[in-house]
Amino acid sequence: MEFEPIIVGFLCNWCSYTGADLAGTARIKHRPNLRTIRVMCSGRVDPTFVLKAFAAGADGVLVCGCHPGDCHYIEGNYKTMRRMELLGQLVRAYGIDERRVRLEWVSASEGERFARLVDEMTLELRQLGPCKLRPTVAALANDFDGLSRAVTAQVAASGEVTHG
Amino acid sequence: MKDDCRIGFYICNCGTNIAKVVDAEQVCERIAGLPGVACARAYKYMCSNPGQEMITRDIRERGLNRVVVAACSPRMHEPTFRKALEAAGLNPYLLEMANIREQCSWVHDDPRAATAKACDLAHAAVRRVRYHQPLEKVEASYAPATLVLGGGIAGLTVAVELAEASQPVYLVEREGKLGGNVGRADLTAPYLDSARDILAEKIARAEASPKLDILLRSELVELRGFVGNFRATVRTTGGPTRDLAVGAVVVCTGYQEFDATRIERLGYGRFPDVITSFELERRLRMGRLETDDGRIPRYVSIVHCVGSRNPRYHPYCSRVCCMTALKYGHEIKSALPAAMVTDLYVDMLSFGKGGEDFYRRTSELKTMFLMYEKGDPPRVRAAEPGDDCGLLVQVNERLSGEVIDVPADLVVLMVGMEARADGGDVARTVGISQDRQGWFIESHPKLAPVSTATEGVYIAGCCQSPKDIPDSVAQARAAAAMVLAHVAQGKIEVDARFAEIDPDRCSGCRMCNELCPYTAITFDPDERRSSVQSALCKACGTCVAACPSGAITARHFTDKQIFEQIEGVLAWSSSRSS
Amino acid sequence: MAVRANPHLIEELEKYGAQDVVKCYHCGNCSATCPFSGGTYLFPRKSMRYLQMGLESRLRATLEPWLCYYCGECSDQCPREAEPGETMMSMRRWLTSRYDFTGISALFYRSWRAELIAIVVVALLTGIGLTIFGLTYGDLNVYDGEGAFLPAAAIHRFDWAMAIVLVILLGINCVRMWWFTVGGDRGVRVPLREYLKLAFLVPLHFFTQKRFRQCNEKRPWAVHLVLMFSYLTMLILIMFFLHYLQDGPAINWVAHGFGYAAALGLVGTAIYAVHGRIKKTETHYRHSHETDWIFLGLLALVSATGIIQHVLHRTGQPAAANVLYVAHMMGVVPMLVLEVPFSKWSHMAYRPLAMYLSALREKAVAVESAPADKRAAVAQTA
Amino acid sequence: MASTTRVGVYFCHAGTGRFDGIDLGDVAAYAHELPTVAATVELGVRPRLQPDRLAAEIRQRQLTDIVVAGDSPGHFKPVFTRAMALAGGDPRAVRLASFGEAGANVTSPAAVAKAIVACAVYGVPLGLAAAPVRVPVNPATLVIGGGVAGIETALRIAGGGYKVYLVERAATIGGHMAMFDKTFPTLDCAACILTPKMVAVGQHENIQILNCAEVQSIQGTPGDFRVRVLRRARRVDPDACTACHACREVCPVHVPSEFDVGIVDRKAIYMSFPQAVPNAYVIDGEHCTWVQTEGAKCGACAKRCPQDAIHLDEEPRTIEIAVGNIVVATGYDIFDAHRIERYGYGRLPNVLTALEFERLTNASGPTGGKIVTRIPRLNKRTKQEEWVFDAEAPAPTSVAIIHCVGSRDANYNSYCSRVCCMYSLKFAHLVKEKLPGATCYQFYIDMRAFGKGYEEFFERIKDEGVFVVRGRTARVDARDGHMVVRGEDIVHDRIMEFPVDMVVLAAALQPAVGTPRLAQALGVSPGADGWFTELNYNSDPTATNRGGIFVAGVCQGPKDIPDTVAQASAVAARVLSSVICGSIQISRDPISTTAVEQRAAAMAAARPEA
Repeated sequence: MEFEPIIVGFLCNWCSYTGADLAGTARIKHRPNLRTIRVMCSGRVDPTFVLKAFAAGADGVLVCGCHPGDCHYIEGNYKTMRRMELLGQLVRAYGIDERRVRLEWVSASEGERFARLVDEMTLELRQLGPCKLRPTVAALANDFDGLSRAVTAQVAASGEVTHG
Repeated sequence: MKDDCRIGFYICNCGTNIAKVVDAEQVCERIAGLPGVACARAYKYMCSNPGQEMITRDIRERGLNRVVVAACSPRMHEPTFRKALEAAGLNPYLLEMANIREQCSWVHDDPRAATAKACDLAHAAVRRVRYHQPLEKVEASYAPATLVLGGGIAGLTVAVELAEASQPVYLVEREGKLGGNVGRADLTAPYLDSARDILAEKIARAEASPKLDILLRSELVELRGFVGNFRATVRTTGGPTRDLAVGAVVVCTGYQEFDATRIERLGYGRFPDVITSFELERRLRMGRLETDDGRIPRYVSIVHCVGSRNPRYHPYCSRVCCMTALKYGHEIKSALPAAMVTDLYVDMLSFGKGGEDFYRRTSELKTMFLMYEKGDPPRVRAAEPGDDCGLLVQVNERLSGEVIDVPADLVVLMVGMEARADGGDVARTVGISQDRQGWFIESHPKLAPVSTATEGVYIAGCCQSPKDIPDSVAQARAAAAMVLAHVAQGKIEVDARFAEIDPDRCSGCRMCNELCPYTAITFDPDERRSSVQSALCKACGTCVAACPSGAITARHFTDKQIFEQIEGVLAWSSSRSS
Repeated sequence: MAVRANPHLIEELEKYGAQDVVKCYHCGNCSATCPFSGGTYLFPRKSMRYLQMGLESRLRATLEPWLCYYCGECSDQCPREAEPGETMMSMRRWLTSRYDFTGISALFYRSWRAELIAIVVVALLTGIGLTIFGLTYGDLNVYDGEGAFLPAAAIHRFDWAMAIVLVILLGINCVRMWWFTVGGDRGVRVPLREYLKLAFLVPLHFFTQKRFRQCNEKRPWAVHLVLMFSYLTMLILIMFFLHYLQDGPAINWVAHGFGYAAALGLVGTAIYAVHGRIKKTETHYRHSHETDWIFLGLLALVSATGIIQHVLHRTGQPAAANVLYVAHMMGVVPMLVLEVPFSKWSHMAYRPLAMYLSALREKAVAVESAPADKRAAVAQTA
Repeated sequence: MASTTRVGVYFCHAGTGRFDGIDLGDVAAYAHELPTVAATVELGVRPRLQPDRLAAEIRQRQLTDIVVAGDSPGHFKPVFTRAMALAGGDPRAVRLASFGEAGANVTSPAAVAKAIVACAVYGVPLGLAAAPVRVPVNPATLVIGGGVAGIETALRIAGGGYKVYLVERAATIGGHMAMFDKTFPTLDCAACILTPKMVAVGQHENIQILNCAEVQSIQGTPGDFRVRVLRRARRVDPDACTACHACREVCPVHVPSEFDVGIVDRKAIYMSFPQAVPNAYVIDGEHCTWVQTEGAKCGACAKRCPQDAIHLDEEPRTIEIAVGNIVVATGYDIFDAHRIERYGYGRLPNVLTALEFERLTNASGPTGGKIVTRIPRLNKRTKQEEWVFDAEAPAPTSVAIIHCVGSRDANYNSYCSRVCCMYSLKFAHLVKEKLPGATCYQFYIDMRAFGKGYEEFFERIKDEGVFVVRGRTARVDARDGHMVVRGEDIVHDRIMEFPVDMVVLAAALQPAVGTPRLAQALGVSPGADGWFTELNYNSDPTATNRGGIFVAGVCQGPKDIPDTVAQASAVAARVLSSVICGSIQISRDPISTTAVEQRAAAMAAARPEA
């Protein structure tokens, strides 16, 4: 049987989650590999969430927010954008392929785009195969505070601070 | 893990919407085995009366203290089920929904995979709901004043309606006068009433009302605050910039006409006698229904669906053009009794009250109706010398299968409606979304056709999608009803979701202060601690994610809740879990 | 090459009785209702379309109006009260005027006054002519035999002379009809063999009107058949056996039997039609063009005078019979000279001819174009 | 300047027949006496007007302004405008005096017509000159009809904190929408939209549902109506009933279910659908054995009921309620498809109306949402063969959907029912979705996909492989054991004749049966088509010519759910506006011509000269 990756998706409530719902109302079929978690804004997506997802067994993480300039919260998605750059370094540091983390913009009217995105990412992850984690990371899976500390340390180490 | 949880799990079949792909019984079974789950049930329509009663009964009889509903999108029925919890005396925030319809059964075909996904989503919801806390809604005052954007027929109607219900209204119009696009028309279909009279009365009433403040040549530049307590900054050209306290905003910014030059074969811009419907309207109003060089046209051709129902331009129907074109049939025959009118249409959408009768009467005026295929608009060319007309319109006529040339001295293009080019600015300012065509999106076309994603911001009229005058007026009044219902209460319950800062953990780094787009976080220099003003916070959670001390909690979106959810979705399906 | 639309044609056809065609919104109900519609010939809707669009050349080439017998079902069901049946009727009138090379037909259909004047003029000429002839060569008090006022032989010769003129006029019009519909159409090529093979269709349809019987409503067919057979019988009697009817005192009961039956048929159908048109009892009687009334008037006049003169003659009142005879002829002549080639009665030639031509056309289309031709396709979706 | 103003008043009727009762001569004589009127001309019905001749007349009479008066005078406005331009005058000085402006049915049409003409002469809107009177209002509201329109209105008004009485003829609220499976164009289920609203109505402290009830008479004036409501005997106490279904099992009487439009049976004690609000059983007195035998027989349900909720001897009663505003939301009924014999409805078992198909395809319908054909079966009770729906019956391999059945047809209803095109497309989608192998044909005249997302939906249906045929079906015949549909495929220039297993008739919407009686009780007459007439098509589409009485939803004219919801909320705005102010605007009828004229003259004088 072909490998079926599991993707954890963090979708902002106003654009992307609505867009995913639109894919539903418009019955735009796509692959069933995504597991959605709703957040109010993509800006809420803490790097620890991403790490946690990998630690808990996800093969990929998709973060979706409103298009730049369209954020319901004015500029939350810009913050996400900067944070995701950082996150790229972070996952690399943990030995995870950067392609397993994606940040995409999906507006409330882009059901089609959302469906395509899920399909694309599923295919890509299939090729990458299951996500293998270093044991230290895997151990963090059930240790929230430890995870939090690890991320903060990593952030500090990278010399980058989340300025607004 | 909380051990005192008694979770009720309910899965909705949604008729067959969910059940035809997702095996609800199987989901039920698997969830029932999870720790803390006191009962798991499936029902045909959870949102209906018996469905809701099932929940309330179980809460009362089985002592449930958490509820998970796996059904449609929470955007649709979260409020419904929260009410059910409240009815049973349970805090509404102890509910979690798993979206297994829009994001599962409707988009997947494979029952096995869809059921697995539904299980994961339900599992996640169950894990998450354990960490839900009872939250109390905050009551806020509701400012009686309303800001209406746009002084067209919809905006005027909202404003007059509210003002005559003795509520203060600010009517903001970008142009120098009220009336909008209706003000450009002479008569209205199908009863040929005077558009000017309709507007004149409304404008007179608006101007006479002491409660109504008309701000011409003005624009909304910023909107802060939240429902019931907005602060709107309105800038008037050559005037002061005002800061208004309003409880609600009604957006009635209308539409703009399609640029007919985009369809080259229609010859607009190339032939002076190819004119748009608005140009014809002006000629009719001025009593100068003539060709460019002042001749009286013997043949007038009216082309429907210019820019509408055409995949290359706009896929949608502009809804009013057919009736307007029929109206032109009458008007042209009245002004020029000898003229022959040809009407080139795709489908005749004379659907409104009196519409079909109007269509019949127009055909009795010997209007020649010709049908062309959607996406194959007619071609306009200059007539040959010796012809008794100035132009020839070539059309592939579907009802006869013939390619024919129609003589014309004047060609009228029924230009469709399109979303205003500046719609994006308005949408961003007031915090609403636009669809692919640029129309503003309503919360739900049937549940809440005038509400938007932002509470307290309503849309009415053509900015939502094309519509005729009665429908715009009805929608405008519907928006007024939404406002009035709140105004009558004088207060509003604000969502209990907001961020909180734990003063003990706050290091006073002030990083969050700059991040907050709503300036809801203030810094106390004496205490060297930041704190959130809950009424201003819109719960985006940006500060939560950024706080280096982990001192900020997003109520109802806590780290723990999301962590549980992450584990929940992966517990059964991940490649490493099995 | 695109065809030119003519918004004015509809106004022209209005004079022929097509007042309601403007209301048609092309739902196609009429075409689907009509048992004759299908294959190459889709009507009435498509003919109505040509008319609305003013495609005169297309319309002139159509045979469809002749394939319609006006059972009225399409008009009854029409959701827009566009009267497809009456529109087809008007198109038959218009086509008649197109076939007619003299232009008289067009004049008559567009102005009932002109037709009436022409009838009166012809009637008066006939009356005066026959009176002078009778007084010169015979005696008003003699009806038959030697010295008869209007001797059967003379009338016979007169009838034949008239018939030849009529046949020539009608013949030319028929040729024009052929040219417009089949002969002049470069898209249709009918082998001579087919012309001969299908020639039987003309007499077949002329005598049996078997298509008419396929209408869902049978009564109009029956009435029409009675009228036509009565008329034919009378025509044959007059053209070949006039002396049996006119000469006495011996009575040829065979000829008289036919004559009485035919007279009864003519009078009966005339009364039926007049009553129907006044009371609008059937759909095809709902709308009456002026020419319909003129036709019925003439028919009634001719029948009545014919019967009365015969009664007078047989009851031994030769002078009165002769006067009525003249009056009778004053009806017969305009009816034959004006109505047959130029107005309503011409359809007795055009309709069977149309059956023939339509069969030819269908053959040609079937032969020439491959199955790809959409006009020929009758969808049989399994 | 008023001194040089010379107004010509031209009277011409468009011939709609609505104002035939008005003596134009009388109105003209009145108009002639107005100070600025220089000439009055009566032109009669549908005059043929030539602009150049009119221009000459305008010049000759030195007219500066023109008023065109009559029913729908707008028909003649362009010719007068042009004539004015030709005569060198101001084309904007052509004004209309439309007799319909004050509503269609007024008690003193002549006085209103005069007032309208006077206002037009002065160039003052009637709505301003005939300043409405405001009287105190009772804050309670009566909503007649518990369909989606009534529900929406009731919820909005009640949401403002005011009392609402919701009168519903049936035992449950919900109306037609409760019967639907999915709604176009998003295809979300109707129940998911409606039932929560129904629950909200049922639970709302400000809404009192009066089910099994009908409005008998209305007395009083706007703001202070007294309404007598007949409450038919429900015979089951809705508060005590727990919907345990025990009664249903013992009831011996089978009746065709109205909710399932007769395609399946229900018992004499029944609940229309499981989600009914109030969620309780009801006894159909016309079929109940106990009721029909006056207590002599049966009564099994009452004995069986564990809650003692059944009171078979309950009598109908009349209650009186006092309200300030009345909202009419009585909706529609479906056109009786038997009337078009050639479609074979009633004769051919697999010819269904749209509502029947809606129930058939509904997940909570008789077949659980499976689309199947009707099959003959022996009814063991009556020993007769009946055609029934059975979930195990064969599915149709081809379905024809015929549009405009009873709509857009002068022989039945000349209006367009506005929703049929879209629900027919929805049906096609459902057929394709549930029976991917089935062929589906749509026979339409004009595809009216006008709303947001509708045209896109149409395109999608075509992409799904539905055959969309432009042409109306003429007839449906039974031939060799199957049905044959005959229609013209206009675009492809052929007559289509093909066998199908199922025909769905998109039957028209018609005013609900009780509409004329209710209209009489309310004192507002329905229009020519039977729908309630709005005060003003454009600016007041929800008011009637009687103040305090509003119309919402389909009872004013066919409309789809979004439009109905919008209109229903719009009515709520009017009601809320009056109750918030504490006073209601009452109608301008009967009108005082002199008062209107004086006020208009004063307003015209006060107006700054342009």
